[in-house]
Amino acid sequence: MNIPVDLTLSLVLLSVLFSFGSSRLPGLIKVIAFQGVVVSIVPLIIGHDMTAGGILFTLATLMIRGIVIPFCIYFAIKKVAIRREVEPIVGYHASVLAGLGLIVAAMVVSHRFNAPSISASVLLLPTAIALLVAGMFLLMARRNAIAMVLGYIMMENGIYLVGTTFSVRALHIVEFGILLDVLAGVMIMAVILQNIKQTFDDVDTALLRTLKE
Amino acid sequence: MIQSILLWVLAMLLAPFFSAVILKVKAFFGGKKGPPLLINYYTLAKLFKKGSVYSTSTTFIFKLGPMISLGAAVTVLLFLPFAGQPPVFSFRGDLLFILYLLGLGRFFTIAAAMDTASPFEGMGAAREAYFPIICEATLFMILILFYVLTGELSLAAYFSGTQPFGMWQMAGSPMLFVVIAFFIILLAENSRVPVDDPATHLELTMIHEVMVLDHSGPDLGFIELGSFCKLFFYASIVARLIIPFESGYMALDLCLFAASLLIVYMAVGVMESVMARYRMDRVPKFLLTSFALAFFATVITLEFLK
Amino acid sequence: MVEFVFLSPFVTGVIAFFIPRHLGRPLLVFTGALHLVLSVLVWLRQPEPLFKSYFAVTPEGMLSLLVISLLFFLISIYTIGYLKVSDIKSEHIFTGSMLLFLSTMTMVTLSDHIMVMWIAIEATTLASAPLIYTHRTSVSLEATWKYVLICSVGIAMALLGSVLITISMDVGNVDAPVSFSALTAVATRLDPMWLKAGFAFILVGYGTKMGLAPMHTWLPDAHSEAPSPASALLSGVLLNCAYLGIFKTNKIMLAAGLGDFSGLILMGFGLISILAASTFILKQTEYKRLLAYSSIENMGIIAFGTGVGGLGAYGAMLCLIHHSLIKSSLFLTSGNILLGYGSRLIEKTGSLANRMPRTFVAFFGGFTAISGLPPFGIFIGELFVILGAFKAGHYISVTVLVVSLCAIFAGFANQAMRISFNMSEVTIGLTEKANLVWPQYVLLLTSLVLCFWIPDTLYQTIMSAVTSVEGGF
Amino acid sequence: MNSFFLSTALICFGGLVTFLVWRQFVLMKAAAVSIISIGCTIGLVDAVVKLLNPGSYTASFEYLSLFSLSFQIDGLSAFFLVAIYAVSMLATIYSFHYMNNAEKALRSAANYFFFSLLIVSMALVVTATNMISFMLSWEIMSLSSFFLVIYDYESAENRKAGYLYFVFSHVGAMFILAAFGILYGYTGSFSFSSGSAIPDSAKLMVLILSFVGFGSKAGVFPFHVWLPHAHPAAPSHISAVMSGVMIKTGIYGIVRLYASLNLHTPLFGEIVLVAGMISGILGVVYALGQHDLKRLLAYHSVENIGIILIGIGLGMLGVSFGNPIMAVLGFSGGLLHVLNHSIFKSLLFMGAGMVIQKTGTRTIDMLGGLLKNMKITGITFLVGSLAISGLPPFNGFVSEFIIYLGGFKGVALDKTAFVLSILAIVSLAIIGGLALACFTKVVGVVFQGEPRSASAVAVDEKEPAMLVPMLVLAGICIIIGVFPRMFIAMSLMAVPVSGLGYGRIPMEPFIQMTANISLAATLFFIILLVLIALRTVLYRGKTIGTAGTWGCGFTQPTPKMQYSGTSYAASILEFFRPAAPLQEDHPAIHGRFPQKTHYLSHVDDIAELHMMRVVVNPFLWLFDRLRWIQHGDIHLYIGYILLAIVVLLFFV
Repeated sequence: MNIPVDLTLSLVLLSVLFSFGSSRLPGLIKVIAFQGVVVSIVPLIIGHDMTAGGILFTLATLMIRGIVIPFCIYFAIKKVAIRREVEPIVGYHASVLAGLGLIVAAMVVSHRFNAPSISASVLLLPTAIALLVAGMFLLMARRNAIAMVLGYIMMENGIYLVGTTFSVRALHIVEFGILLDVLAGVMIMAVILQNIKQTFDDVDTALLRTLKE
Repeated sequence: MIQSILLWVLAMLLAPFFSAVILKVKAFFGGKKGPPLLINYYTLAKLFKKGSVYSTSTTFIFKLGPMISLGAAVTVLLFLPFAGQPPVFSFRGDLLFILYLLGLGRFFTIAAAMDTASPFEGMGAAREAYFPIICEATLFMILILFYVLTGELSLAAYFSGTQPFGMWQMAGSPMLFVVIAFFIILLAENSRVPVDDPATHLELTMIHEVMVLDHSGPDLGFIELGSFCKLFFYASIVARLIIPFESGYMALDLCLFAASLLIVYMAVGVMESVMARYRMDRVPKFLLTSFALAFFATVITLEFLK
Repeated sequence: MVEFVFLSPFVTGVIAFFIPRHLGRPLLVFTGALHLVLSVLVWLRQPEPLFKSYFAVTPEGMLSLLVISLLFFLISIYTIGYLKVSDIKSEHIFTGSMLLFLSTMTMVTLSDHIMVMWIAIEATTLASAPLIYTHRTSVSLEATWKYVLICSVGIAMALLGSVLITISMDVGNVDAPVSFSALTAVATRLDPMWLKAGFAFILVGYGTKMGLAPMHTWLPDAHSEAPSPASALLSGVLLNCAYLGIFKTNKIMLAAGLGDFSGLILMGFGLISILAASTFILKQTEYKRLLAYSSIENMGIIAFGTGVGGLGAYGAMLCLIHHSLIKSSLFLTSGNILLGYGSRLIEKTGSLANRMPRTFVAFFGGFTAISGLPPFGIFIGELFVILGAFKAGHYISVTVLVVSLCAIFAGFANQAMRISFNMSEVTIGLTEKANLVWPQYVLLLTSLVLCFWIPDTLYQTIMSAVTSVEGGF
Repeated sequence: MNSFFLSTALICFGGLVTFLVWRQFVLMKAAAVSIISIGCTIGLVDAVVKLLNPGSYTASFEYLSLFSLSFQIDGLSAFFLVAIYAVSMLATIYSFHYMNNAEKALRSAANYFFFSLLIVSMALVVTATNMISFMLSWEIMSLSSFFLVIYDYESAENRKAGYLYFVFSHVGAMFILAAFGILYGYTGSFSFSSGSAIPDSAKLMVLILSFVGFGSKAGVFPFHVWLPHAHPAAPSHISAVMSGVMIKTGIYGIVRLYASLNLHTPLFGEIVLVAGMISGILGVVYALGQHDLKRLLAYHSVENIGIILIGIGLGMLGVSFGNPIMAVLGFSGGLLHVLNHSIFKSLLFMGAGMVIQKTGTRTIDMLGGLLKNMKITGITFLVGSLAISGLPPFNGFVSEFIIYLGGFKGVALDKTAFVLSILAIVSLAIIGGLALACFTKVVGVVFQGEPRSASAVAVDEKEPAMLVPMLVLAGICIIIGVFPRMFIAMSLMAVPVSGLGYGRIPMEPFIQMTANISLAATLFFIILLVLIALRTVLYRGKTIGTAGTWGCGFTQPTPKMQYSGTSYAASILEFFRPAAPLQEDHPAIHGRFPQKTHYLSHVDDIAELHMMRVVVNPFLWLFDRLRWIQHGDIHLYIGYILLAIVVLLFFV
């Protein structure tokens, strides 16, 4: 039992609920930024014996996740002045309820797996799963392209959590990989977003349904 | 052998005479005197004396037709045992050869008819091509029965010596069906009433006669002779079936055979006198009855034998 | 010095972004040639990689690498002619991304570390995204968006899967480098449940990239919108790279004795893909989408064969090689048709046979080849897959396979004959220059030759790759 | 084997060389024709030699350094090789004058290339002894013949024909492949020979699957749908080869697999027999209903395949009931009919090709009176018609005679077998009668009477390269019909390998039989000669007049008044209406001054009808519904991924 870890993880879970509830892009971005920061803290406090380089690396990750990416997205919005709604497919209350159910489900599911001995907290696996599925939920339930990108980031957070806390092997390369993924991925997506905005003068993905059988 | 050949020649010579019997019978029923019994010989002689007129539409097939139909009929007679005497030739499966040879004759009769570009002859040809199909099925049904009875596939095996009687003994009553079926085929194949009326004058209603409208002179003579021989062939088979007995003495057998032939021809004559010709679309049903009879006979007999 | 093989196109790619077009095109061909030479050298010499823990020379990787560099060389030749006649706004981006794409794919074939492999595959997505958006139309934008998002999500799954495999090491208390080769060696001691979970995630992740149904959804859009050389690369080699990831993971599974589990899943996804492809091919209206779905079908066959194992695995390997050759040639040909008729719709085309005879030969040859008719290689591959499936006794699944193959053939033949023979009065806007048809001919000929005669070294490589997944005759 | 491979190589070369010289049209034709026919001749001689001194000749090549492509020539293969090479050679010669469109030089070159490919692949199919080499040559055969079928792709119906054929042959190949798969699954070896060890149920499965596959190539009802479309589409020498020999490779496959599996349960024999009867009767019935000359001939291929299957089926019954004589009669009759049919059917197609080339129409009711200007074509066609109607003294009769004997042997067997034998005999009889009706129609309407349209008036025949093959084939028809001994011997050479399980067959009874047939035929000829002599005597010095046909009182006859082929067949079709639904379009005449009217009729092929309605359309409908999954909404696409994960995790 590890109080600080549980505390941070519950914060993460809370952020999930907030993200489901937030109807405005800026708010959503803030939530995701907060989530990124918190998630990046976890490896530091979970009590692996870490090298200085490791700590440095983790801090860098924290910077990027918590500050760089959210800000660049924020400015992307500012620049192209996108409407602020996340244009939900599933309504906010329903989403929040879904979030709650999702967390519970994650709890239940996580018991099926024999979590490895080194996992310091019982909340770790459920949180990871919750983040993963929540990210996918955002991807599926929000029409606004930026909201979808944010959902993608949330998903990556979940994976990051798993990758950095469960396994001591190949820690840095995992972090590096995820980092590159998020960075490059988000950059590319941002570029595409701008193009979408220019072409359709909106980022409502309902407009992107012409290619079909 | 010599004897068989002599019988063969005799058969060819006598075929026209027997056909005349039919005319006599019809005349009798009509209360007329009727033509002399040698009328067919006179006709043939007259035809052979004449020349011919050919349609401009015709080709060599038109001339070939009569010869092949006659040739087929004559060849067929080679395999037929008269009065229980062995035929000139016989081999295992000669019946198949005979049936298909008659088919060849039919092919050329039809071809010759189509050669004239006449709508009426085409009509007759279509009928000539249609009806015998069912007859063949019937014949093969009967053939199967005979094969089961005797285990042989040649006319000689069926109709020479005491064989026909043996078949009666083995099969019994079903043979009656066979006789009737065969008689029906005889009527159909030789274009007699009720399938066809050789004496009618309306081309639309003819089958065989309309096909030979354009033939004249010796060609027509060949055709006539051929049809006599064909009729003789079927008639003698039926004759052997209805009177299957034979005494050891050849002369006696010949008389018996002639008598039975007369009976058959008279039966044909009576048929023609008392019945009217069927409407064309009724004919297939008539022929199918013969097939049904033959099939019935075969099945029953096989049940006996099993 | 293995790394040089993917570093060199990386460098030239970066350069290509900043040089004018008249230099960019020769650079493309030059890099292709260089890459071909290098990879053949690597194949024959088998040199040691610099970072042994990250990279390795494996038979399956070598096969893919050879295919990649041969294809890229021919495609680059075609691209010269293609760029001359088609109007592409920012050509330097196109060329640059082509080269980066090449380098990332090469990296995939060489990587041995799980994470490196994953990074490389993710990199291919990012490098190829600009290619799809080359034409700058709204639909191409949509295609790109779908491609990037769906593939990223899928790849994220693969990442999770890789992480789970490392977890399985911890649970099993295995101490080994996190590389495929090392893991295969110690596979039996890995924790089976986490391993299975890892395989599941990796299959879905890389399967998304490979175009297995139901994760294939991005594929037809991307292939139909990308310019033909790019589609040829995507379909010809990118899918193979994704398959490589699955293949290597499957190796671990087999070594761990979980072959039945992985085989079952592979066969299942294979069948679903083939069925899905058949549904879409039967009434297809665009020929490039048709080809895309046919790729899905072939990926399905390959996955199926790998799952069957034995003779099936051998057939799958043959299918993999020949599909790359033939499908890329078909996509190049479709480029000619698009330039000639100016429309992606099948009913706008027609009478290819006498309007563009050389293209027709390439197109119809490719069609016969892709639908598994001799004398081209896929025939023998499919033959072995089906016979192998019978040998393994999967009667029902092989029935489904055969039925859907027939349906696919019926649909594809219908469209191909329409394009080739139906009368049409369209004026053709393209003169069939040599470099617009010869690459296709060379590809088809390669497949034809490989159907009857495989050089011994290549044969050894194939067999060692196949036997590593317990395949073979 | 060397001479065999030499001939194949030569033929391939002949096909390839056309691409070098296609700009000189005549030179190209001459080169191709000469080389290919030489190759065929070598192959023919080789095959005859191998057939007459039995023993098996094998050759095997390493393939992909792991497998082997092996070929073998035994009696059966040699017998089929004879047919293949003979017909192909004559067809090649025929094509020299038939392919006369110099504008399509390149296409003709391609045609020759694929033609040579077809010949070679057929030869390889009948010699292949393991699955890989068989499937390889089989698929190449289908592919090359497909390209030959769509030679005239300008017309939509030819494209449809090509498509149908393509799909059918591919599906058929898949069935064959499935059969092989089961075989391989049990034996684990690619060669056919090891098949006899597997359980009977598996054997039956293999045989039935392969029967569907091979049947779809051979044109067995109801898998014949492609055939009446493809044969009219192809150029006539191609139709001659396809109908003459290519579809026989299906028969070969059936016999070969049956032989190598030696299954002794009667069920398969019964299946084959029944299929034979159905295709025989329905084939000729549909043929009667056709207006297109080549379509008619195509349906006759269905009929003759039926006759062949009847023979083979009787043979199989004989094997499974341990009646060797019946088995030998059935198999040898069927195989001999394979040879005979390949001869007279190619002859008929060549004749049809000549007619079509001269008149430019395939519609029977537009023709007429061709015999006057096309003597040789007409006479050879007549010979072919007599032969295909199975009339003595022509070759068709001989094989049917043997099959009949086999059938009569079967009558002595027990329950099911004897019923089937009786049915076989009767249906053979019916088929014979119908065939006669059909060909009297063809000969009578096409070659006799008066021209029914302008296109049939000014015709001639001057091309020796087209006439000579027809004469040769007609000659062979008569030779086999009168002196069948050698040819029956050939078919007997082919029989022993077909798994009858006992050694040499006593030749004596067969020699006796052939002697009888020859005797009877000669008798008939002698009598005919006598009659001809008699006729000439009777006509000596008589006046021979000519006049118009007597119109039975009608004085202004026109060619339009002739009996048309349609009306000729109408009454027979009426008899078979349920099996061959007749579609008619004939607005009734009314009013005192009736308007111009017309009459259209065509016979539906129930197999085609139901294949569309029962199989294809539901399939298409279902797949159309499934297309929804590609709806373009990215959110659900991501949902698919999640779904896949969740489902998979249940398996973990």
